[in-house]
Amino acid sequence: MNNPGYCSEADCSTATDTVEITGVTLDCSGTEDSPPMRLESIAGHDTPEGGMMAANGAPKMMDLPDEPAPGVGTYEDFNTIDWVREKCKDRDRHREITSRKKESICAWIISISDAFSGWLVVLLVGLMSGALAGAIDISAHWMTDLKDGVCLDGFWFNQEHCCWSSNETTFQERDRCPQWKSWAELITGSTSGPFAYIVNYLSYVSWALLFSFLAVSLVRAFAPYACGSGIPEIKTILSGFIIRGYLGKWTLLIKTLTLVLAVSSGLSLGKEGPLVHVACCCGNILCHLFTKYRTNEAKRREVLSAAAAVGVSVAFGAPIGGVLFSLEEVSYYFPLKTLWRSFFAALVAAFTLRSINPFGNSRLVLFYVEFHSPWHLLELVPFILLGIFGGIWGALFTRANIAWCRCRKTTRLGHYPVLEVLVVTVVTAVLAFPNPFTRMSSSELISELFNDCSRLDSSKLCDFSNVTGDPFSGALVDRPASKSLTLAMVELCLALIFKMIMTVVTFGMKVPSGLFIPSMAVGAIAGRLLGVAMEQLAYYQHDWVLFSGWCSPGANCITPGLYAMVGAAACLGGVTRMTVSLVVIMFELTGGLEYIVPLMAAAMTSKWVADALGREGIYEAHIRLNGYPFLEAKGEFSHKTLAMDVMQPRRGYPPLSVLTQSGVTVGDAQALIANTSYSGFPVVISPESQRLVGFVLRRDLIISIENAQKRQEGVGSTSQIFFTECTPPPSPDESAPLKLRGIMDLSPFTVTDLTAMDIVVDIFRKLGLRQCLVTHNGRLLGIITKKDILKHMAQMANQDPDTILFN
Amino acid sequence: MNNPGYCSEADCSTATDTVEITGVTLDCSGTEDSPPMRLESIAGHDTPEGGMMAANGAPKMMDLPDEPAPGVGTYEDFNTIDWVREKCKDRDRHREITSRKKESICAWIISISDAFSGWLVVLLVGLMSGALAGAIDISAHWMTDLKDGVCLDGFWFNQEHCCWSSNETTFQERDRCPQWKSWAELITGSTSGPFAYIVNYLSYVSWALLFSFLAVSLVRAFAPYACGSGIPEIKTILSGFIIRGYLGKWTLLIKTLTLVLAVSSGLSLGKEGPLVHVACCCGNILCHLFTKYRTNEAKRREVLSAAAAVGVSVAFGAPIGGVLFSLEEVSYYFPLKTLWRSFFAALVAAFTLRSINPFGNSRLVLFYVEFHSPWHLLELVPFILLGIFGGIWGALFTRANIAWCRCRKTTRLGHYPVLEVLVVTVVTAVLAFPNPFTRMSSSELISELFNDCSRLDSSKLCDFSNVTGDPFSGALVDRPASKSLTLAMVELCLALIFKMIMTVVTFGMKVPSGLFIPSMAVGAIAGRLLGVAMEQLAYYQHDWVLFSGWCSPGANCITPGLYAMVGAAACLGGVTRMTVSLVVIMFELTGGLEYIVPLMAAAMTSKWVADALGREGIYEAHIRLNGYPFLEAKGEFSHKTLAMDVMQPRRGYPPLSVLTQSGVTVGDAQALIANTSYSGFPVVISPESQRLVGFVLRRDLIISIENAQKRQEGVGSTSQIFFTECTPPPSPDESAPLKLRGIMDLSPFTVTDLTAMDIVVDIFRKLGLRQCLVTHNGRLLGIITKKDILKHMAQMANQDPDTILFN
Amino acid sequence: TKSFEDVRCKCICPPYRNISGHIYNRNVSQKDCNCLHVVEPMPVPGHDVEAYCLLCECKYEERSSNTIKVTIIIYLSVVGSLLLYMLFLLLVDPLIRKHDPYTQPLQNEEDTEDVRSQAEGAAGRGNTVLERVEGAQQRWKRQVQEQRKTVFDRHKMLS
Amino acid sequence: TKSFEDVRCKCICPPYRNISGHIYNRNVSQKDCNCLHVVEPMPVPGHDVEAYCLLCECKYEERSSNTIKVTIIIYLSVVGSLLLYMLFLLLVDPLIRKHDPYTQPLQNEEDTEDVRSQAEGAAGRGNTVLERVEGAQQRWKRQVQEQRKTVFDRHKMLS
Repeated sequence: MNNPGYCSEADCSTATDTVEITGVTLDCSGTEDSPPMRLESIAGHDTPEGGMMAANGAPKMMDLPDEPAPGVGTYEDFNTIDWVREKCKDRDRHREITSRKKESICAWIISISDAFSGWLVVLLVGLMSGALAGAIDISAHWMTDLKDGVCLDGFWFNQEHCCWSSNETTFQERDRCPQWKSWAELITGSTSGPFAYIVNYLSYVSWALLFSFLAVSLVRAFAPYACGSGIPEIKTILSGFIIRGYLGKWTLLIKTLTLVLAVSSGLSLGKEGPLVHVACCCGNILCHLFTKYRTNEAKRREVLSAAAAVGVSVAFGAPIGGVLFSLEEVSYYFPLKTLWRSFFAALVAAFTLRSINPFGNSRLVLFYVEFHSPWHLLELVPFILLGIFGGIWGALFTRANIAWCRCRKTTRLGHYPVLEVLVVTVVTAVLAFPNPFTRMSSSELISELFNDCSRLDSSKLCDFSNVTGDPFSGALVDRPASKSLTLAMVELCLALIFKMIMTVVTFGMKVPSGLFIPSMAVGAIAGRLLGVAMEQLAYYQHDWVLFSGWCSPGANCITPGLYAMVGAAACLGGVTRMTVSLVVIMFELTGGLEYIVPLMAAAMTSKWVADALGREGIYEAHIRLNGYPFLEAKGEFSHKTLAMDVMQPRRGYPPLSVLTQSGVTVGDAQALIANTSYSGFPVVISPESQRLVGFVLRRDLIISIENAQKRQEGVGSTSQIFFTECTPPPSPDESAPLKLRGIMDLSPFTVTDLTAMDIVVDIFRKLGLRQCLVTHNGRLLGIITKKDILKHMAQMANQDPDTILFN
Repeated sequence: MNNPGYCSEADCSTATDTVEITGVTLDCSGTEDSPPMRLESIAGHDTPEGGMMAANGAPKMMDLPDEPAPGVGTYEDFNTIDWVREKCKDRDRHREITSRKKESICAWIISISDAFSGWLVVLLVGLMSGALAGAIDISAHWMTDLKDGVCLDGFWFNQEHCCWSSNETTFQERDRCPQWKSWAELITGSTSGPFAYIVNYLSYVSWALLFSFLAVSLVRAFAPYACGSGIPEIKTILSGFIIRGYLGKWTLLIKTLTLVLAVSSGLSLGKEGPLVHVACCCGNILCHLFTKYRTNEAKRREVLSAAAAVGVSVAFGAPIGGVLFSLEEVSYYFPLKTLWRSFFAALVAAFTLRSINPFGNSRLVLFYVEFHSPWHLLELVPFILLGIFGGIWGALFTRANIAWCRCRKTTRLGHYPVLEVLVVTVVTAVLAFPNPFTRMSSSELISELFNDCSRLDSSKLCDFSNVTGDPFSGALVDRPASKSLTLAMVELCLALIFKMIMTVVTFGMKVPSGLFIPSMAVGAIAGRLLGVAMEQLAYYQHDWVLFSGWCSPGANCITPGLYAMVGAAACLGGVTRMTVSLVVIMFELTGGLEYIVPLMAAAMTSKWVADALGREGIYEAHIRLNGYPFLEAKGEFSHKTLAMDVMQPRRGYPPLSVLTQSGVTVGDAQALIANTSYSGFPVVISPESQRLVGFVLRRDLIISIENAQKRQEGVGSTSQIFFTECTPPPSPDESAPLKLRGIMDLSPFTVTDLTAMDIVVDIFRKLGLRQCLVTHNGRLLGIITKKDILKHMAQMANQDPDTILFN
Repeated sequence: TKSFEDVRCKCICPPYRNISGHIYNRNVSQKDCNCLHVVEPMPVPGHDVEAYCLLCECKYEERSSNTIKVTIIIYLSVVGSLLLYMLFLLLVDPLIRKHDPYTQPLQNEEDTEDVRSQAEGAAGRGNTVLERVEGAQQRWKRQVQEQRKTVFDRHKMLS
Repeated sequence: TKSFEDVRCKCICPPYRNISGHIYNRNVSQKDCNCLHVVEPMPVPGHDVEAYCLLCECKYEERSSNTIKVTIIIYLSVVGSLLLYMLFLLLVDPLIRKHDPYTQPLQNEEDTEDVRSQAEGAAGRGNTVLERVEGAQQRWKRQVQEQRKTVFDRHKMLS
């Protein structure tokens, strides 16, 4: 026994263990040159997804009892996939196609189409998501304006398009024209006066109420999964979790429809997060067209990663930012191939959206800005202040929102989801109407706040008292504030408070609701306020040492729109803890590298401040609140525990439930299945030696036994189950043996009991494992599952480990 | 023995193996509650790098014989690091600092500075690289112009700065002024005539010769590692290889100096690739200032990844593109934290460079372009043609260059590196001078080619015969070519052929030489040629159906500059196989999202065509040529082999050399070390059972034994080595036992013999392993090292496995 | 072939001397989209035209009114039909199915979804097309019910 | 405090009617960098000024001539001193060290670098500062020699 070389005879007889009875010498058919090809046999048969077991090919099964039963290798709902197994399956499939390639032209075409199906599917995702985003933009714009009035030229036009070719617009009221009638005008016939105001007020509130009621009813009736932002769930799904139906057809349909309704109702929510969900639904649905992606959960997640990038790409018109968002924020497994495809898909989507041109100005977003005023190094101080504000707001918002959601989850509030939506809508609408900055949609507000005041603007924010300066320079110089600007500032302050409070209670309601736009609005308001304050300070105190260097009178040295932009970035960064992707998104919104340093400074400060105040971003907090099995790839696990502290069974508990490679009857196995709830069982040579042979998943075992009992004659509960390569010749008095080597994972991952947990966590993260066996000097000792690790991490962070609900 | 629970008594006596003689019952001091903390003891002592063994703390060593000897945990030159071990070391260090944090204010400050040292080091890298890049730009510009003449106002001014405030420049010759004297003017007194031409010609050639001679001599004398582009080596280093001195102070100094000389000599090479090397040298040198990075190879590679991003950021003025380049092309291990830091460093560097303002126009690169002419969908056809050209050129270039380099490596050509450089320089200079497009530097050429012809241009490329059109529109409309433009086209064709040939022989010479600029120049020339051809076609055939849709006469519908840009992207993509980072770099060079689709189309086509013609990009090809141990993270390993086909020893060979956990004497161990050259030895319980306990690295074993023989009394060659937790009480007649559990890796990675190789390759890639043990049913069977995998992959690809030289 | 209404050239002219700001709007091609062609009548005398035009900003914009029309109409009809279906499910369906004995127990079943969908798959593979549609609808309804229980009642997800 | 010479406003005026293209260059502040201030003498009569100025493109540019000067001088001096040192090593050093018995064998040593650097470390830790510098220089020279052998002679790397 000094020779450790591999020997397949030894496998069956002597190599078992030295203490084992070596009585039964078996007839082995395997030779040395043909090692058992486990992978082939598992994945050679493309098992269709979920529960199709009763269906196909029964006669074929009789000929090949070694072929695993259909359904083996699939997953249950609310379970985590095994990335390694899925990737192996895909490689085998790929190998098979390549090897067949040269056989016939048909096979060659199949191999070519298989190779390009990845690009094709992301192309389709880009086209579909771009088209849907365009439709959502158009509809939401129209519906938002429907709260104000209607177009007589054609009811399908929103206010801007109604007055598209009108020559009767004025410099002050650019979107007013006779074709557009407000509700007061239609009902009372007059456009001003208190009565008309009241009619407009009432119609505003009632439309808002109608839209939100429709939204929540549709969600409740057809697709409850369509509510919320969807990003926490998509993060979890991309990390390997399975939620059936979450990315389905109905979810897509209902989310698209109700997103428009929710946005139009004037609630404090955005369409950006849900667009990511919509794009992922498109990705998932289109995956069903291609065998490569339909049958493989890991490959499908590659497409979903690309789809997430597409979502952000169409939401902000920022393809590169979208890819980085997917990389930084959402994705779990992001190989380079996915990077290329994501980028391609994001570009296609942006291109599609641009060709639809929903806003009529060749821009992909309403708040695209284009200004190139320089900034001074000293201005970094207010930018960093904005970063601090954003960080504090982000941390506070996360806490408040989580507290509110926890309250919704646990108290009676959660029993009235529809009523909650209606009440919030009424409060929002009633409070929003009197203030012009809250009456307009959040995107328009952001657009107005981002805009720098030029001579061409008629916004209240640009109403300075006496305009002086060179008429030939486009931009206005610094100037004193007028009464009307002061009033606008007060209104902005009120709008800030309103937005802050309403966003907390809105996010998490049972309608589609994104977080990006409200956060950005809060930040943009704060930034604009600070910007105007700085401007006035520079105007009145331009002889200060600070300003004298860069702000001579009559020069334009402070750009309030830039402050609004930086503030928006800071708040968004504080809430979501994005940094690079955020800066890139803002960079693509402005198209100039000039502002990348202010944006970076604000985003970094905001992230640091927010991290200091509360560890998690809003998405991680929601993931934890819901107890999803998400193994965060960002943080480091830094505790000094060992694998044996985490593994099951703990010391003193009954030993691990194992199967032996031979000698177990079907009855034993069924009893084991019935008595335990473990999701898999290790297979050992003998209970005494505890030498590991492989690992069998519970689901596979159940399906295989059931299948064998149905299809194979003579398999009863006394049949022996063999996991060995070679079975003994069946003696006539016994029932037929059941060979299950095909469903056994012959290469289970093992670590030693003294492995530090940080290494184990690393392995789980990087390889995407579901479970890992623990050995000590070659003897099986226990098992660590992903859930065990999550529970352990929760325990180490002094949290309740029982919040981890799913496997 | 049915209970697999952990028991530390059992560890020493009964748990060894059932066949083993259980005679010696040992005295165990460990209790159940204190599992052996291997990690602590290995990394508690921060071992300084490389060969400091003779130095510190000898008396302390006597008290703590369990403490590993200094030098344990370091690596030899030309070896691969173990990422898992390094990361563990760092986590332990981090834990120690955090745990001490509350003890004193000093410790608290240390912990804070430790936390921020990551940001500090990348900040410094950004500042230093930015400053160096600025200096290189300024010097190279000056030296390039020195070949033409000298400034009388101050010899340190280049031509442009010499005429900075001159009012005597003309519209045609913008950089000519009386202060600038060409060599002919200085020597002969006249600026024109054949004699002046000859003098200029001779001085051009001799300066070029001088510069290249200086460059190659300096490289040869002081830092041979400074030659070449450096990107293949940096890729390898980032994947875990160690090349001492490659990123050292002398390399930095010499590379910076000779890079300027090489670029100025007019050779067909660029400074972009070497700038990455320069930035990495900065990173490595600055790492020495911080304990966290000095002592840990894995952490240092995080900084190097960021430095690579910095290099591209300053080379192209593209911070985002730099980060993506590092992510896509160079880096191996790129966690999110590194993403943020890379981005920060890239921004800082770009900002520094901009504040130095080397070109005097607030741009970071010479060939920054700013045009916003639209493009038509039909133009995608020529863009894709450019992509195909780029792909073919990329593949051909790679093959030709590799063949040339192999020739240099193996034949007598390699014996005359200095002569080779001189000959190539003479040929380049002699051929380049007569053609104005090759006489100017490549960057200037690219800048001119990228520029769209506007009314303000006086370039030969914009010399159209009769200019018509609206004088108020800035751009020129389509127009017929003049004689002079036709001549320029011929010259461009010659320049194309010249560049293509010279680049092949230049890249790989013993001077710093980058590849980006020559590739881009080739592509830009080809693109501009196609663009002008298209323009003329549109002018003469504007009634074709194709053009009628978008090209009415008198309209400006084709932008030759855009074609040049797309061509440059295509060729660069074909050579390096970048896609996303390339598009982002070009996007940042132009600052407009309009051209992202043409660029993407060309880059993708180019990559596909090049991949179809030759599997590898230039960097991978050079890595393979040199036999570096680089495990490509991009490609998929798709062969159906198993771990047991790859492991050492193969079937039929003598068994694996192992140590047992007790019973080995120092003499045995020394004999084993002397007789084998393996880099590590597994430790088993007994040779019979082959149950794995741990793994000891050869280097650690040698150092520990030497150290013990020096420091510890009574250790002779008959001393027993114990890897167990508890040693028997030393009997007085024996020599003192040697406890070496501290240097043993208690959690070696294992896979089973039936694991598919694709999984093993995945594990090696993702976890960065150096070796992995192979077991069968819990028995140790063999070992797989990174070199084995690389050899196996080479074999599978029908290449010579013996080209893999390093461990 | 853009419709005549779908392009416009919009010039925004800010206040200049004593002329107040004004917006001009015309259907002209992209080539002619500049101040000189669009601003009519010119509010300033000849020598001031250039100065005035320098201040104005002209933008050429395109839209597709058909896309807008089609999108809105499709959107409204889909929402409308879903609302009708919802009302049907809410009001009419219970009346029809009140005496149907086989839907009720299934809803209380707490088995895993899989087994059910298998059983359903067998049931859904009925004889006529109608029965199949019926089966698919039943299956879908049960899935929605399951989702509703998870999300709205148990608050297990998405809260 | 920018030097007077370090800013310029450069206006490029293309050919217009029968006036050929011209480049104007002036030291003015950024605020005044426009055609009206820089183009002097104006080549067109008064009513044409605006049209001409529209065609001109003015760019304000800054530089730091001190940075350029310092950079170039530092660069040249570093290269110069390295060249001198190289000549020293090439010509003078062999003459001095010809009789030194202890450098020669070390160069032929084929041991691993580590062991050598240890020995060297011990040797380098000599008594006087001079000896240490000497040791460090020897070590460095050996490293360079090793690198030269790897790269230039054996072509093991970087080829």
